[in-house]
Amino acid sequence: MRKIARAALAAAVVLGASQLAGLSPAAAQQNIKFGALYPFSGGLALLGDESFRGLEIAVEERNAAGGINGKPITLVKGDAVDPNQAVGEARRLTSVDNVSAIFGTYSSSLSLAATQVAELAGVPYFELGAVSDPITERGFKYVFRTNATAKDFSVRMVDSVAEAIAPAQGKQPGELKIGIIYEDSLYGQTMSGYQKARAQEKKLNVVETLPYSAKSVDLTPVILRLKSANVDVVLQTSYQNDTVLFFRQMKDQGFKPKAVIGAGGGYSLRDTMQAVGPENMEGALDVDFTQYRTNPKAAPGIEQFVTKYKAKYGTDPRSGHSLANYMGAKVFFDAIAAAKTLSADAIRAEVMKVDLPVGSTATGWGAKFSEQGQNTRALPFLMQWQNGDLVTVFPAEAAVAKMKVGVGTN
Amino acid sequence: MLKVSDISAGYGRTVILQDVSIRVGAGEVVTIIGSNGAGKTTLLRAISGLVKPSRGAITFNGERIDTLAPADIVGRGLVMVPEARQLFPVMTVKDNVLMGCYHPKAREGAARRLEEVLDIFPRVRERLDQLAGSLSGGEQQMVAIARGLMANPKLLMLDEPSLGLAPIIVQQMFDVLDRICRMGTTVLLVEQKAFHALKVADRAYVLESGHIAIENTGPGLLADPHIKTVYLGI
Amino acid sequence: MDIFIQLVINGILLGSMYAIISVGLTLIFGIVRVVNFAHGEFLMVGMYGAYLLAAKFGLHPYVSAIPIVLLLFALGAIVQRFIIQPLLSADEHIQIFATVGLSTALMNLALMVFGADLYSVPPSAVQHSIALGGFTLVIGQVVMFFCALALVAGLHLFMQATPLGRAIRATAQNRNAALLMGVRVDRIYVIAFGLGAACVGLASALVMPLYPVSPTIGTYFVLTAFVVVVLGGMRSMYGAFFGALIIGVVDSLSGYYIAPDLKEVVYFALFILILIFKPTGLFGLGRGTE
Amino acid sequence: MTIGETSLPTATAKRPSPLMRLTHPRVYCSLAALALLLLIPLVSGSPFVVHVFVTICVFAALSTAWNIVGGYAGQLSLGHMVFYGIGGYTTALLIQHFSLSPWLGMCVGAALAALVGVGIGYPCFRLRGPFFSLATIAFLEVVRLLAIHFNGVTGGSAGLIVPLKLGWTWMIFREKINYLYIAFGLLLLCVAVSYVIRSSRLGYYLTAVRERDAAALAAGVNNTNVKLKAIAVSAALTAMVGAFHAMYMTFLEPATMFSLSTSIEVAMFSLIGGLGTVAGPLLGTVLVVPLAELARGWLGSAANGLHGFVYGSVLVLITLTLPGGLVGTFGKRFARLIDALPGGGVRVPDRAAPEPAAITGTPGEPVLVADDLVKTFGGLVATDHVSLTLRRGEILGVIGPNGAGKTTVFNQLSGFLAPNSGTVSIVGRNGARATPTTPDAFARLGIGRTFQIVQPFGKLSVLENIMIGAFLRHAGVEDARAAALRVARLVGLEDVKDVEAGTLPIGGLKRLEVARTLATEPTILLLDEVMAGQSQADTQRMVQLIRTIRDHGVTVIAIEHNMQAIMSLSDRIAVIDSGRLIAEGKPQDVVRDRRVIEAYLGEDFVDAQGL
Repeated sequence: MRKIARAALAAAVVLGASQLAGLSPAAAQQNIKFGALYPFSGGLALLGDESFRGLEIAVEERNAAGGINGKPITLVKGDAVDPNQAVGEARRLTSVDNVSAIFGTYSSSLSLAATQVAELAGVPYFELGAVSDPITERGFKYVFRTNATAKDFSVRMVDSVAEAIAPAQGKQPGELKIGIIYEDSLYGQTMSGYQKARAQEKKLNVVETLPYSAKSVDLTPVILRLKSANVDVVLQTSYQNDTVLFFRQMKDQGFKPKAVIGAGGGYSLRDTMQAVGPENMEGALDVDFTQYRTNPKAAPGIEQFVTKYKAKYGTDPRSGHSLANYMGAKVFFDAIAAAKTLSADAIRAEVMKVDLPVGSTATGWGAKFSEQGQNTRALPFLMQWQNGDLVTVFPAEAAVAKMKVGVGTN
Repeated sequence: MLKVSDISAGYGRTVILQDVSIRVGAGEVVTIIGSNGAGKTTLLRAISGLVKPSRGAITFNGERIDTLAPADIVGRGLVMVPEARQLFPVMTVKDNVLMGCYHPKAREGAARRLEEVLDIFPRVRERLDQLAGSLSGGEQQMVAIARGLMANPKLLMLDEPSLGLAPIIVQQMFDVLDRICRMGTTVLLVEQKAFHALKVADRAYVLESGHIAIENTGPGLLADPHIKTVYLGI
Repeated sequence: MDIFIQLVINGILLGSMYAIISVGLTLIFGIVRVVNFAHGEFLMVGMYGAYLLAAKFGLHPYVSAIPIVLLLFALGAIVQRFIIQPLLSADEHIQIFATVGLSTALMNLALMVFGADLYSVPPSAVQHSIALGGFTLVIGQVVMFFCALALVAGLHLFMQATPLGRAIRATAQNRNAALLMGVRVDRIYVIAFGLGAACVGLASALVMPLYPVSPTIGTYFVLTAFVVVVLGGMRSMYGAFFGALIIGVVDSLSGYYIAPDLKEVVYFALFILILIFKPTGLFGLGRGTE
Repeated sequence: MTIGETSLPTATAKRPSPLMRLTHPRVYCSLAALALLLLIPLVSGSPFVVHVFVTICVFAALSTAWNIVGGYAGQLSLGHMVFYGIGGYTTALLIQHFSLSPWLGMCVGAALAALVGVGIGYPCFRLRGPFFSLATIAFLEVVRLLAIHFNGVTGGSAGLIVPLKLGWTWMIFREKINYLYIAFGLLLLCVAVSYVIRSSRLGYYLTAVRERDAAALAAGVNNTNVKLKAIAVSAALTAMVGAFHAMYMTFLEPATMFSLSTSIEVAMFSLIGGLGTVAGPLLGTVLVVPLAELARGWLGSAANGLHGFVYGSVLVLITLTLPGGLVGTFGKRFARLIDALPGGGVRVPDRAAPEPAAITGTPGEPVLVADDLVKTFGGLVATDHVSLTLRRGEILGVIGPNGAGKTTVFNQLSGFLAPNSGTVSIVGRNGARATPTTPDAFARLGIGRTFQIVQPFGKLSVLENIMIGAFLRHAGVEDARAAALRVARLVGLEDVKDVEAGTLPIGGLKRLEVARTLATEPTILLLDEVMAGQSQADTQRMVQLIRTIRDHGVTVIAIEHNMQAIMSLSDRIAVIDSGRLIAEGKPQDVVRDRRVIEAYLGEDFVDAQGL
């Protein structure tokens, strides 16, 4: 305990000192300061930190290659657990630390709050991971996003039912009974909304829509509802805890749907698979940011990223969040470098000029930004757990394996 | 045996007892009488360690006890049967009585003593498995005294055992008390029912507004007209 | 109908988990008269303990139950001795703040030490389910059910048949009289708080194979445990036991028949109604029937 | 004191105008300190500093509002964010659906929150300590879950985004400093309301209710009513702050608007600063929020959870070391320092006490009739068919051995216990006969009672204790103070009037008990063993006092064990034994009654002394 406290104190002193140093004009001229706004504590800390690692690697890589136009990048961390803190940290980054841009945020509600501040302060805000659509629908000038949105995810999930699962089962898409379940916070509610809309559009047969609390310790009522409705395909939007619970209890209750598709979140984490057991997770589909078992031809640079990650942190990446942040950061660094100055308008102009074809980045995505600042070439991939690995199965260029039929041991 | 020397005690800054001294010899039955609010209960609480005296000393068999914890005082054999019985209402009568010999020093020979005590209180024996809270007031008082006796007291302190009892029950109660006293237990009795108390007492004190007003033998005090003044204001 | 029975079975099994946690909470409230807002964090501490023992020594959580129970007993005793004891004569709201503060501190301490990652123990047989007449039962939950029964029975025996148990009950019913019987009430409080925490220790060892642990895991259980305790009459461990089973069944049925995201609403509403209209709990055991 | 008395006769000493109060150092120092909240960010000009100060103002306002319920009324709500959320959501929804200005939404939200507050408070105020807290948590959780579930209305977890319409009408600004003006304004409002309540009858009543339910009831306070007032005001203020904060964040989601951890935090600020004080919540927030912001900046990224750990530990340490909070612990010393500044220590001249209403009615007429009262507890018959008639202007002594049931009868005569059968009717101040049911209704009709076990409001001064009684007839603080002072003189407590009541010796407490009751200006006075614990001299004074009171037309009924006193004092004596009225009559007759002597001394005593 005392050790930790002492370490923390030391860290505090060092950080404090570095912040003070950062304020001196001489230092400001040499370095380019970017804010890194993520939830580093609280319940979102795990993936917040994972996201940050991608950004950190991108910065190191860039600095090793001479920084942006010869100036090294320094990151100033901002920790936000709730929107009020996000507002505060965004204010601090933009006014006290005078960062040239902010990168973030993993969590949508934090992003929604923080982008407001940055926009009004005229500081570019690069969103690398939050999926809520409204982030880039509010007409903000300096908010840009590289990753796919909730709507993209949902569309991919629903379309997979029609395009991949129904053919594999030898059925018409309309014949499959679909159950949509989701944890009822921001993430799940948003995703499920788009899923329902898309399913209606595609004339699919949704028989159950069930929200539940991510803090549930028992999902059997949900599972029994699905079971008694004879659901064939389950679309789940979930965090880790409830994913583990769902798979365990699905097995306990003998519920065997033909397919389960998750919307990233808990589905993409290795920990989840280990907690559930690889044999139980076998065949579970997952729509998410690009993960690591992806064809490198479709995602050039992905292998190098994993190597760097392992070297720096000593473990495999915990999820694709780091990769998505890495890719996004790189795109924006290039744009900023091209802008020559750090003025927001110059950066915006350069971002608008970015034109990378699909399959040219480490995530396999392309980059082309709409007027709203949204990347129109970010594609969520369809992945599947096979033999304890999350492998990409769709689209074909990125796939490393064929999609299997069925979930779990059945 | 018990010597209370010049103690003052109270709650917070409220002083209830002032310079009170009493003594109880081995085998004696001593009574303290006095009107409400005179400080009788506080005196007993001070002796049993529930209230720490601010001044003065209490010794028991030559040992200072006013600094001890209540549990240690019970361990020395100084046992109090509190005012208003204070049973454990949702425990059985048996468990209540057995609580009397909770202190390790009292556990020795507890089984034998239980039989003896139940011989004194046949009504208690009949009710052993009932919840104590369901008994009548008189029965509860018997249980409270039985519980006190189970602690194998060298000195038994009783705080207004007649409180709230019907007159006929009061008589029975004092009969039992008389028996206990005659068995050789040293007793310190606090009572408002002066006559009953004085009849069983060897010696008695009258406590008035926190100090000892009179000390006399039991029969002597019984004849003292001052009691009438204290009690009836005439 | 089959579904209904399955739901009730699930509810009872789920309830037995709440029972073990709630019995501990009830012991603490019934005897020390303190509402322990940090109870969920005790569970978390126990689960991390079980996780560490599994990770470092490969112990199955059921085996580590013994050291965990002892550890939690010590934790509870320490909390009582150094935090609650000095506040016993203080206002109730000061005690509430103290346990709320303790809860915040423990939760964040776990975050510092373990990070926000979820940890689970390697899969084992207790996660499997067995079929019984067309209904499925998870082995781990069945174990929990019998442990809950054994716990209540064991505590009952302890409370009824041992001098210490009698002293604990006596203290709960009449602190002053217990003092006069030579009971060291402060020590009884320490033991009672320890026992309450030890129950949570047992719960954490049993829960560990079924749920992964994270710093906030306590908050998943603790509000439910409060509901159970109030339902059971606050001071009665039998009330807590049956209250837990009822909440388990209510949880299970309302999740199915109303909506999974409204099941908390159902039992919180139940909680409020009971507090207001029947503060002695569903069974009227609200007076010292420990 | 001398200043007060010498300036009284001149009577020209005007009441100080509100403006004049500004010269008091406590006032100008507080205002100066408050102004710093505005000046520092204005001078710094940094948007981050502005944000920190907006946060401080918001949380200080929330904490101050919370303190009205949590501190003054002692009802520890841990679900207060329910009102904050209601304010925020009402405002946002009104903008979204009806394009109503948030200023209007703020008012609607406040009204709605006040209603909900009363709705939560009414059933929950009967709950004790932790159970009230748990119930408020449950309410918060229910509302949060419902807000998530009914996403058609609230936007669910996806939240509501406030349209970015700029300008004062829409409460959204590019210039961040404007937010600070509003936040500061709200803080001022909350502090002002809190101050006004604290120094008004309501504030005194809240303290009284918090400290002693029973004594407050006996002083005619409608306990539920005052607590409901407190929660309504507190909820309304909280909702207003919530409305503003929602506009400030421009984004609402159930998880933040109905957050349990924020509810706890808000309560924590009050505790750290000092529960139940005006300045405490503000002080606690000003101290903790910047620290937390700094800690997050420095430590948050260094070690996840460290600042939360520090937060929690500080909370535990504060409860262990400074349970009174900063103000409670250092407040008095600090106040003395402040009062030493120019303008300090000037006393407001005492005003003349308003005359108590004269008691009318024919001496000797029945003013209180208890008819055949029966009260049982379980199997025990505590009151066994007791009938009593009290005549105007008499002193009736009630005697009987310990445990005979005298106090039980008193409790029925004053509404604290409802008899199983039988009635109590009294002649009210207006001469009409009435049968009230609640203790406070009895008190308002003119029954004043003391408690055998004294019930002082320990943390209030002696004079303030008496004022609690005086408020029943005099709503104004100054009037009540003057009336209380008159009673204090009468009872002989004037010398100790500024002493904290809890520190009085037992004799003083007994007199305080009488004084507080007298201050309610009763027509019938029920005294329960007021002589116990008094010295000989004090007993004499008390006897004199009771006679004086009677001479003013008050009817007195007194339980007493001091026989000499009661015998000399009473016109009539009633004797109660084992719940029954066994004798009634003139003192000298009663003491010769064989049954009475038996009851007191045992039947054999009668024979022994040949009575």
